Amino acid sequence: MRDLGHPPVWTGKDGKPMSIAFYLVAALTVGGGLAAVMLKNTVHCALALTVAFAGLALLFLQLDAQFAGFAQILIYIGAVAILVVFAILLTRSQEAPRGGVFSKSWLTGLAIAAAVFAVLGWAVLQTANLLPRVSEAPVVTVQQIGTALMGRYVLPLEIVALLLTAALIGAVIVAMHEKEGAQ
Amino acid sequence: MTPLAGYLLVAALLFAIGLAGALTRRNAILVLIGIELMLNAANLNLIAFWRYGPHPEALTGMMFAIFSIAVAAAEAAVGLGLVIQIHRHAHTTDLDQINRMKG
Amino acid sequence: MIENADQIFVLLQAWLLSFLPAAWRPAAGVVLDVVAIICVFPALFALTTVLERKGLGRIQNRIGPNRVGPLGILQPVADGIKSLTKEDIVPLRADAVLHFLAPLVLVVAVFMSFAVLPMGRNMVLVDMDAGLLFFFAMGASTELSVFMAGWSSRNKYSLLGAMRAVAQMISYEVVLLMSSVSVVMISGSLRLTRIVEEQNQYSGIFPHWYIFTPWGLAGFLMYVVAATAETNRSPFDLPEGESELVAGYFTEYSGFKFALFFLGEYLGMFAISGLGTTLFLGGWSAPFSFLGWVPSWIWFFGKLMLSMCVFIWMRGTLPRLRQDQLMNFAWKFVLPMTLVNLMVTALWRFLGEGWEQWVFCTAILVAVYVLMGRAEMRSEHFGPRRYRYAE
Amino acid sequence: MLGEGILKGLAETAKNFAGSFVSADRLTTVEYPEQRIAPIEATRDFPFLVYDGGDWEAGMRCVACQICEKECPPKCIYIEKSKDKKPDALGKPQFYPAKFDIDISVCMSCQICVEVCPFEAIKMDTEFELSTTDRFGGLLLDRKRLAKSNEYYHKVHPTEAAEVDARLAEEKAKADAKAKAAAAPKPATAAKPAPAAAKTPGGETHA
Repeated sequence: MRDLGHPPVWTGKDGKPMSIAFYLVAALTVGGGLAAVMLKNTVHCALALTVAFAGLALLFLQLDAQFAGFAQILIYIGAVAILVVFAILLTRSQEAPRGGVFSKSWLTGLAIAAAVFAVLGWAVLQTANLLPRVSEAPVVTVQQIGTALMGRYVLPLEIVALLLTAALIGAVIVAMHEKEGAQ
Repeated sequence: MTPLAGYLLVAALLFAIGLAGALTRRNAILVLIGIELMLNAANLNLIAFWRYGPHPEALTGMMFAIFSIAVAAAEAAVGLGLVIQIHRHAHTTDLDQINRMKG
Repeated sequence: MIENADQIFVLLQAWLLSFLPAAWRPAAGVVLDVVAIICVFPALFALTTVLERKGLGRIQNRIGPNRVGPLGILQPVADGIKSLTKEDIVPLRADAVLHFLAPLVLVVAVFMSFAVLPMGRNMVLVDMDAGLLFFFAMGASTELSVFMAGWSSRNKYSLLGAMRAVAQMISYEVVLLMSSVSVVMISGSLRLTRIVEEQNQYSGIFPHWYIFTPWGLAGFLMYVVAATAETNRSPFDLPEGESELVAGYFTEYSGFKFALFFLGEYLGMFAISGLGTTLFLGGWSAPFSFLGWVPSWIWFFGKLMLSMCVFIWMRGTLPRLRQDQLMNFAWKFVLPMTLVNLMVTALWRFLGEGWEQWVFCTAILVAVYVLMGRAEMRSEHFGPRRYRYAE
Repeated sequence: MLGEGILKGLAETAKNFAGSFVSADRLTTVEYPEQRIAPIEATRDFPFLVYDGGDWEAGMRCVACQICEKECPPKCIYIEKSKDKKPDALGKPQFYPAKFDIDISVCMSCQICVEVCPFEAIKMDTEFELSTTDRFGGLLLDRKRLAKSNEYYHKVHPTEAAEVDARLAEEKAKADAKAKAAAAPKPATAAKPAPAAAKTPGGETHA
């Protein structure tokens, strides 16, 4: 076959095909994200959000970031999604309100989002040739991550720990039901 | 399209979707969902750059992503706590109705 | 011969794969492993249901099922046929898609967690570097299926049961993780095969299982509590408390979907017992050095079934907790205990070999347990409930 | 100490479990259709109609007074009174039930019918194997299926039946004495009061 100068769309320029798996997972993620912001029923939105999170975790795994992928599932699907669902049920906002689910200024919002995507996509496609193409899969053990967390990144780790504690206490205080007439 | 560009495009798309959700939805919880999506898109960018960057063994991008996951979890907890408190106060989570500073 | 018995399944797999062209072997090997897991654990599930019903019967001075087959051992077959032939009812206003997906998500997530459990020497599907994290990630996904089941049924009992279940699972997952972290601190790895290897050493005839250390015993006890709560077993079976909520989140399920929930619940018990075995009871290693000739998988599955028996025993003994007791127990007693246990584990690590580590660690743990237990039992949130108006 | 109670409980159930294999008195269950435990005298589930003598239709104690039908809380008794009269055990002519049905799928075994019956005609049974493939007809018992002999009553509830018999015998003796007293002074009019006496209970029932 004649060399066309540019490979088919579904292959990378290094000739290494962007795997089918990537397209599938990307479609899953984007579809989940779209459903999460577009569905009428709020609980469906939250569940679609977990699909998007799961897709992202799979993308992380494709990128050889095992630890981050599993952490993503554990934290986002196991905790954040459940938290969102709890909040939806506690605020009784699962049914669509009468005035529609989108705000009055939805057109502006959509335009802004489209503009942002256009700029980002343009930037990525413009610089696509400059981006690194090949790189061998890095071997990252959990031990290395632990050593890095306790060595080079110990200060951020401590700050995050403090932040999480503060957030925990803050969330409890904010959401705590003050009892009427409590002494 | 290089693999990295593919991941970056997915991240950009996800970010735009999250932004659109945060800007157009009326329910406060849905706005939080949009923000979570945006944070996750950023995470995907970080991991993709780490994977295809020059020094993956330095773990910089990965560490950023892990910290960002932790911070996002805290953000979700506080944000949802606030939403519940607002609902208790105003009996609605519709952001178009909660438009005054004065309760 | 003995080595062959130990590795019989590995050899069997290699023999089966030798019929295939070399290019197919890795994929076919994975398929074989998956098929093995999908066959073995449901079979064990069937066995456990008989054990449970007969064991509970004996505990309550009854005989238990004894009609289907000799001594009633074919009871699960009858149960299976019954649930397969029952009508699959979906409530009219239920969310049909989620109602259908919920049991599938549960069973798939639970099956996935078996992938990292080492079930014998060289017998692990994926020897992942972050195996423990993977296990917990899959465990976290089951909560979502519980919520989906409860919410999609459009039934207040289902929803209440699901909310209870999710709240309970989230609370006790923290405990489960924290008590496992102490093992990770000592073994220095999240890789489950490595954790087993660390314990597969002997001084004299006694093994180095983590349960035989003060912090390991404390961690194991808390792990058992958290595992019982995580799998919604009695005494933590509030989510499906029959006296209050009909059947909790699977009230509106019937036929095969109900059977799937049942299967998922028991598979969850197997998975969590398997992890507990791996973390604290030495996985597939023999309890005494002179028993090393017994095939490793016999030890693993033996320990697994033993822990199932403990689950059944606890179910036959303990009454159900109340929701506030459950939550207070998790957050005010077990979680602080796990934090103390983490400190003690660190102390154990830094004190090094010698009698000091035993004395100090035991003393701290016992003192904290006794003091905290006393204080909590006296406190208003923990002891018997006082009613403001009823008395 | 915290956890002591749990250990005690576990020990207790373990004792039960192990004990059920060694001692028979820990396993009180019997294999029901093959083995049966001896019936307990106080057992009672659904009502039946008692008759005296050998013929169920002739010896039926029930006089179709319909008190039980009126008192039955779930209204599961259905009685049709006969047009004619037959002599009862005491020799008095009485109405008898032309139709007496009890729907035991409705019956709640409250025993109120037994307590209100002035004629000791309805009693509680111990028969419990009543399952049937016909859920409407099979559980609606007619008077033929309800009728059971006094001997059967003696068999299932001996003490109670003995008391009932004693009471009936006493009544019969009283009635005999009365009849004798009535017969002795005016033997000539012996035939006359009999129809009058027979009319009175009928009139009472109607009232």
